[in-house]
Amino acid sequence: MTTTVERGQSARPQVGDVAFTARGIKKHYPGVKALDGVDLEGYAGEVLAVCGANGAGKSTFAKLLAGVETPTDGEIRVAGYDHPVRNAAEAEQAGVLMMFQEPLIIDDFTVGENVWLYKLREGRDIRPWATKVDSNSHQTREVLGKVGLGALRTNQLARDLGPGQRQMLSLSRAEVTNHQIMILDETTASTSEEHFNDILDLVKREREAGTHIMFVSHRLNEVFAMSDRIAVLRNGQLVDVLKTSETTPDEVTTLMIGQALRAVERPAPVQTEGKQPLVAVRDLHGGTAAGVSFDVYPGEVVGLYGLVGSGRSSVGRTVTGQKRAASGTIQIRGEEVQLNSPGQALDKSVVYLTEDRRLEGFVKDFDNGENMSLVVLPKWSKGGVIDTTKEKSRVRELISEFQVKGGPKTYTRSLSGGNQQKVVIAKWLESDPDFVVLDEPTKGIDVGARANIYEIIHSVAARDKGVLVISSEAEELLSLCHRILVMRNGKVVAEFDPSEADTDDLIRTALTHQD
Amino acid sequence: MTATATAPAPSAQPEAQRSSPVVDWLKSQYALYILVALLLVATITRGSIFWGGTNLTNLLLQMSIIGVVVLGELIVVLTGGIDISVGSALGLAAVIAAGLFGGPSVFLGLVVAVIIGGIVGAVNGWLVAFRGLEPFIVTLGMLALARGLVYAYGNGIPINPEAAASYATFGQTTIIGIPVLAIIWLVMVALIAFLLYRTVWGRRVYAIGSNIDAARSSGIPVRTTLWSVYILAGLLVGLGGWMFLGRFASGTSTAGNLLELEAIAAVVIGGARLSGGFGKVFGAVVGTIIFAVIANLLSLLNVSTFLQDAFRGALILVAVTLATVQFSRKRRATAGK
Amino acid sequence: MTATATAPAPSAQPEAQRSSPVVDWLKSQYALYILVALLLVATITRGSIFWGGTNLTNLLLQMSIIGVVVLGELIVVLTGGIDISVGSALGLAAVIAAGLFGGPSVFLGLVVAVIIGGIVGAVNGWLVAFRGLEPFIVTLGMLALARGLVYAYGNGIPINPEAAASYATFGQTTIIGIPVLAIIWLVMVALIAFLLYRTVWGRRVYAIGSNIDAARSSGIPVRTTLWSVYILAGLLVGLGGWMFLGRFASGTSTAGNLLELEAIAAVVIGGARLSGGFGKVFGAVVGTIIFAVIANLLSLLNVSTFLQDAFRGALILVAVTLATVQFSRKRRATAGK
Amino acid sequence: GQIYPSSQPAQGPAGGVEPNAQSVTIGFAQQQLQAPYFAAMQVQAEQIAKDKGFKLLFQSANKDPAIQYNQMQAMMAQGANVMIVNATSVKGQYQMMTQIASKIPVIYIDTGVPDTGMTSVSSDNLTIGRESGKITAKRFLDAGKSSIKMVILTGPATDEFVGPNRRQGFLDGLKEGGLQYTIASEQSGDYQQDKGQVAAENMLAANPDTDLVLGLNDSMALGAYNVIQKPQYKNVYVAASADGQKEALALIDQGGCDGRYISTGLNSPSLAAEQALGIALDVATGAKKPSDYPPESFTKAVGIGCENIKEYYDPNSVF
Ligand SMILES: Nc1ncnc2c1ncn2[C@@H]1O[C@H](COP(=O)(O)OP(=O)(O)OP(=O)(O)O)[C@@H](O)[C@H]1O
Ligand SMILES: Nc1ncnc2c1ncn2[C@@H]1O[C@H](COP(=O)(O)OP(=O)(O)OP(=O)(O)O)[C@@H](O)[C@H]1O
Ligand SMILES: [Mg+2]
Ligand SMILES: [Mg+2]
Repeated sequence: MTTTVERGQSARPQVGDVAFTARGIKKHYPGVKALDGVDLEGYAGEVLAVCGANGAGKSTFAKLLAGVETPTDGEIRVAGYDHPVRNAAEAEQAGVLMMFQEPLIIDDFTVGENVWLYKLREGRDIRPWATKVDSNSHQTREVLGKVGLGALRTNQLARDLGPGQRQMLSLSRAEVTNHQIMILDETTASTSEEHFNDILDLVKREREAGTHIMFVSHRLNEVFAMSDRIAVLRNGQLVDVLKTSETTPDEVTTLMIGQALRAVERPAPVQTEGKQPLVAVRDLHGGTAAGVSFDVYPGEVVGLYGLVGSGRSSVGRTVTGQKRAASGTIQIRGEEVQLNSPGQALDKSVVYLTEDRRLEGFVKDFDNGENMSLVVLPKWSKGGVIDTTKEKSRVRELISEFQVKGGPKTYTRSLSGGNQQKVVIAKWLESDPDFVVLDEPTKGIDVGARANIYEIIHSVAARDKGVLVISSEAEELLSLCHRILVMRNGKVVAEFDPSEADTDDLIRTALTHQD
Repeated sequence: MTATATAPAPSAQPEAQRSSPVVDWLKSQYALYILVALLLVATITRGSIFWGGTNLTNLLLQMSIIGVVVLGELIVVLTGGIDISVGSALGLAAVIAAGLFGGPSVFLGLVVAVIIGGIVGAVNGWLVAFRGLEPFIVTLGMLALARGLVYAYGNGIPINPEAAASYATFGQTTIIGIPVLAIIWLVMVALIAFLLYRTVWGRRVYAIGSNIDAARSSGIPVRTTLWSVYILAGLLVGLGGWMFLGRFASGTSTAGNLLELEAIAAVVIGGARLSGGFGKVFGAVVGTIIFAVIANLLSLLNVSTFLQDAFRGALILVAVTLATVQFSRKRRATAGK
Repeated sequence: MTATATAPAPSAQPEAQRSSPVVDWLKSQYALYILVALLLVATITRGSIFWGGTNLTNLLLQMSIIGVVVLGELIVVLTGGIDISVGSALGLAAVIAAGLFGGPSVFLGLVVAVIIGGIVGAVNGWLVAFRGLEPFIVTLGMLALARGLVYAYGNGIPINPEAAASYATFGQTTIIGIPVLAIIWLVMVALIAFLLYRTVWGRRVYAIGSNIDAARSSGIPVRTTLWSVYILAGLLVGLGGWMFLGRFASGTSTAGNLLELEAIAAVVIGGARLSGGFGKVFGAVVGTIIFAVIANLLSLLNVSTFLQDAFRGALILVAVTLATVQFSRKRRATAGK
Repeated sequence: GQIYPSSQPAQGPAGGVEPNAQSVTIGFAQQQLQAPYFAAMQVQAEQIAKDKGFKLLFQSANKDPAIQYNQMQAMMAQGANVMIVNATSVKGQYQMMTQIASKIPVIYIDTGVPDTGMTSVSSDNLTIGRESGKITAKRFLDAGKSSIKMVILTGPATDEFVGPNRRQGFLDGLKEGGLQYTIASEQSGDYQQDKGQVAAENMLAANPDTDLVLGLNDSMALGAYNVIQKPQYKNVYVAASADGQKEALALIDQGGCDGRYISTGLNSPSLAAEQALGIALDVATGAKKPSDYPPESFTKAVGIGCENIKEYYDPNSVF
């Protein structure tokens, strides 16, 4: 750890000591039992993975441990701290650091200031001249470098960061604060392999220093790469706690969702020879995309792989009218189009599923029904008047089709992260687009539902539509796509046939620093 | 498509809804409690007069003009905007409707007033939606501009339309005991409720107010929708200006003065959020009634002019504080924030 | 590393995201352009009078009281709140400072005024921070309550302190040609800038305004900080009340009337965001000067009273529109929103 | 240093005596424009300025002494020789006006600040009210009523001087005329027609047996007149204690001696403006010295009722 140990040298727990004890934890929201009697211990110097389907209660448990929410019943004790943790301030004193699924970043602060946010905590007196100095220091850059944000300027506004960068930025606080428990709630959901290595390093350092790390993720390979034990939640109850070395991904999956996962079949190849491409992009510039050309044929699922910042989202946004292209042409079925706004793109049946759920994904004051119907509403109305019966019945169907844990009247913002993502996917696919760009579509979605989403994507393509999937998971693209493009520095640098490539090929191509 | 049985059965899920609708609704209706409390006070102190036919008619008349303006303010606030020019715009609509061509007919006045209101709204809306300016500063400019035009139009002297007598007659006409002006208000309430709750446009207004980025990236025509909101608000204000003529039969230069504060207050006390995306027509109506009843009651109680403002202020503070006591206590208990 | 042909190297990317700090700063200073344009107009039309010593002194005096209030408004707006009670609170502070114990001394008046302002701010802040009420409605209640107390305290009749003559002398004292009142304002500007930019408290204020959830979960004491903001704003307003006495030597019942609109307008035109988290002291000062210059200029140009409001409004609209033309054009080109 | 070193009133026009009317600049600081009375004064003043050829700087203060102070300073910066001020606050502007008057001769119109300035041309609100009150008393007595119940529409809470005088004058007039009265309620109508109408509605609802609604100006009384058109108020009458606004005079004229708008008092904006501007011009051109004037002079005070309405009603006047 780099810094400033503030809370004295109070005896750090030894590896193997109990770090926290949760007894009979219940958390009930109106109409939902998010947690229903969980007993769990964590030990110092271990990585405890928490697995479970979407809405199983993982984030809820993490929030209770971090003191952000108060349990309906039961008690959490943190070692070295006398009282049960009751609120965020107490948890902070007890040394609990939480990384939220939706990272809490102050948009109007610079990157550097966000690193040192903890210095604004309660109890610290008003020290003149104390605030500005740190945020641009050598130390700040070092800290940022450790979480893979070395290329950022410290005085850049946090507002301009992408979701992946936001996650890593909030993670940088782990480097500057002193804590006994660190909670990573899907911190890896929108990060690429590159950042995962930074996280691995961080976790390793923390663990050696005796920190208890709680790791929540839907990526089982990461869980197995990192954890010592795996706690499995299902419907708010603790199903089992397993030693990682003594179990297999299949067993965990079975515990999580009640049955084993079927392997996802790679899609049958589509015939593209001699056909007219559905979408033809030529020399596209915009955002970080710098001269991108590619075709998508009807019936095709094309993957777009690359590191964070390689320009994938810029491509996705620009070809769907979310952002205006600086230059380049886009043809749809051979006809050149100008997509200057999402509305225009929608008129041409071209849509973009955002990777930034927090900002652009759903309307926070809308319930699931309203969010799902937002795009297609004009189709469900006559003369501008909404056909409510149609809306209601179709929303119900969508909810079951996409396995959303929540009803039509539930506020989308109160859903678990994965379920929010399902609502957003449903919203877009319901508009029956000809060409759809899915940016990190399975972000935060559990393995069970993931298979379901894959099938939905395939069924879209099967109707002679085009799909472009942007993902940071090489494995996902390999099993999902007909073709994979790899981007680097704003350009497409390679194309792979999934049946002839493996994860390493993709990662290597994405990382290589020369052509 | 055939769901692939790996996940828990979806049919069990709708239970996970927000809490019972009735409780939820009651919780959010603290404006209603304030109103009930006020009516209780009115009944106890001046019951017979307050509930008398004359006073009820007066009350209805007193709230119908501001009521229409409040509706306009509501839709603007729903988008996350604010319109502080409503009072001046109402004055402008009233004065020009009274003075243009000499104000020969009530119907022509309606057309003129609504057009003037619509123009003011269109300018506000264009600057906000297409130029991306802060609504507060735009409508502040309009507040001064419109009021200035009112003064300039009549050199500060009231403008009496030729049809003053017809306006006066019209303004006090009742239909089955209910003043027409109040009926116009109620029709507008129904219209706005319909637009907001039952049309695509209404849904878009809420979406824009709640999360403008999500709205934009979902393909909603944000700018034109925003513009239409300000225009509609302007039309309502223009209508209010015409109703002003119906009620007072004269386009005074102070028409609508300081109305903006009361309109915003009614919207906010009715539960709408100033940052947008949340608020109900019902709440705005209750808010309108609250402020009308407060003013009426202070008059009926013959509270000294010197004390009226103090009473009004204290009443507002006590009411909003009391109304939230129980909820915030509950909130703290569960959330411990 | 060997960068590849056309694409910018990754290390160069962050540059592409935000332009140079100077350009950035200039871009955000459209208030400054408005001011420069106004000064140009003033110079062309009434140069000799406008830049005359008398008028500059008048101008400084005219903006110093509202200037202090604007600072209070600014910190409240930075938290995402709004305070529309500043005008009434200023009036209350002035009237009570003038009347309590007969207003025997200027210094006692300062203490009383500041305490009154602080109390008003503390009540507002408590309701906002600890009761979670909407700042608009709270300060609306306070607006009416404080103004009502002003009326009630003197039955609407101005209160002349015993030390009226000393107040008058004090108010027109100058130090090296600069009125003391203006010096007090400038000292407050420096103080608030220091607090906002150089202390933990200031950072907390910005953090809360920008993202209250993030602030809370980072362990920032949200409630007490919010409370302190409203109290500080109240103290500034109280100081403004005392300065009012220094300038007018009488606690009139209209003291501070409608000041809130101008204060908010100055803050907003100075570039602060009403939803909080963004805004600069420099901008607020420029905003203050803009409105003072507009009022002064309209007087100097002897624009007909009937047209003054219209001119002021049109000026505001034209200014903010023009100032953003280039930026919004640029923004649209790159962002395509 | 001090901006206003002296507290003695100026003894001659600011910037020295001007040779003729064409080179004179007169500042006119009006207190507000919200009531037609004040607006009419401006129209009149501008007319006179045009006729006589002097330069008129006219500003209106929205009832706020602070704004008025700024405006007066701006007028002085522009080289006004003499200042005509309709003060916003009788008591509250003492120090302010002492400062201003130390640099420029100040003539008050309508509302003055005692012990400051050189002279004041005002309507005698007490007398005007009394004259109107006497006419109203006579009407009720003629109709066989010797005692009435009345409600009053007052100005805003900030109305320290004019309103209370008009009110007192009117009540004195009723008493002098031999009419007993009880006041059932008093509410502010802000001197505005629409606010006056609403306040009258409320007071009449609470006191349906009222005989008379008194407005302290015609605007408010006109609002009340709208209310008493309702059938349930057919025995309610309206009177104003001052102004003589055209619309009110028209009603008195129309109704004759059975009309329900009984009386008002003459408070002529044009008379006052004429007189004040005359003094200002004389002082500025050196024809007279500030010390030649008495501290106070009054414009003509009469009550207007159905009997003398023909003398005062001019359908073509501005006010
Ligand atoms: N503030 C809230 N109000 C109402 N219900 C809530 C709230 N927060 C969470 N829930 C509900 O609690 C349940 C558990 O949510 P939680 O976020 O803990 O799930 P999770 O296991 O983290 O899922 P995911 O993998 O999708 O992130 C969900 O059904 C969710 O809808
Ligand atoms: N056409 C465009 N014009 C302007 N800005 C754009 C355009 N397209 C994208 N952007 C913005 O440029 C920024 C690029 O950010 P970043 O480099 O993090 O993403 P990326 O490289 O495109 O995506 P990824 O990390 O998914 O590969 C984003 O904030 C995006 O909103
Ligand atoms: Mg979660
Ligand atoms: Mg991306």
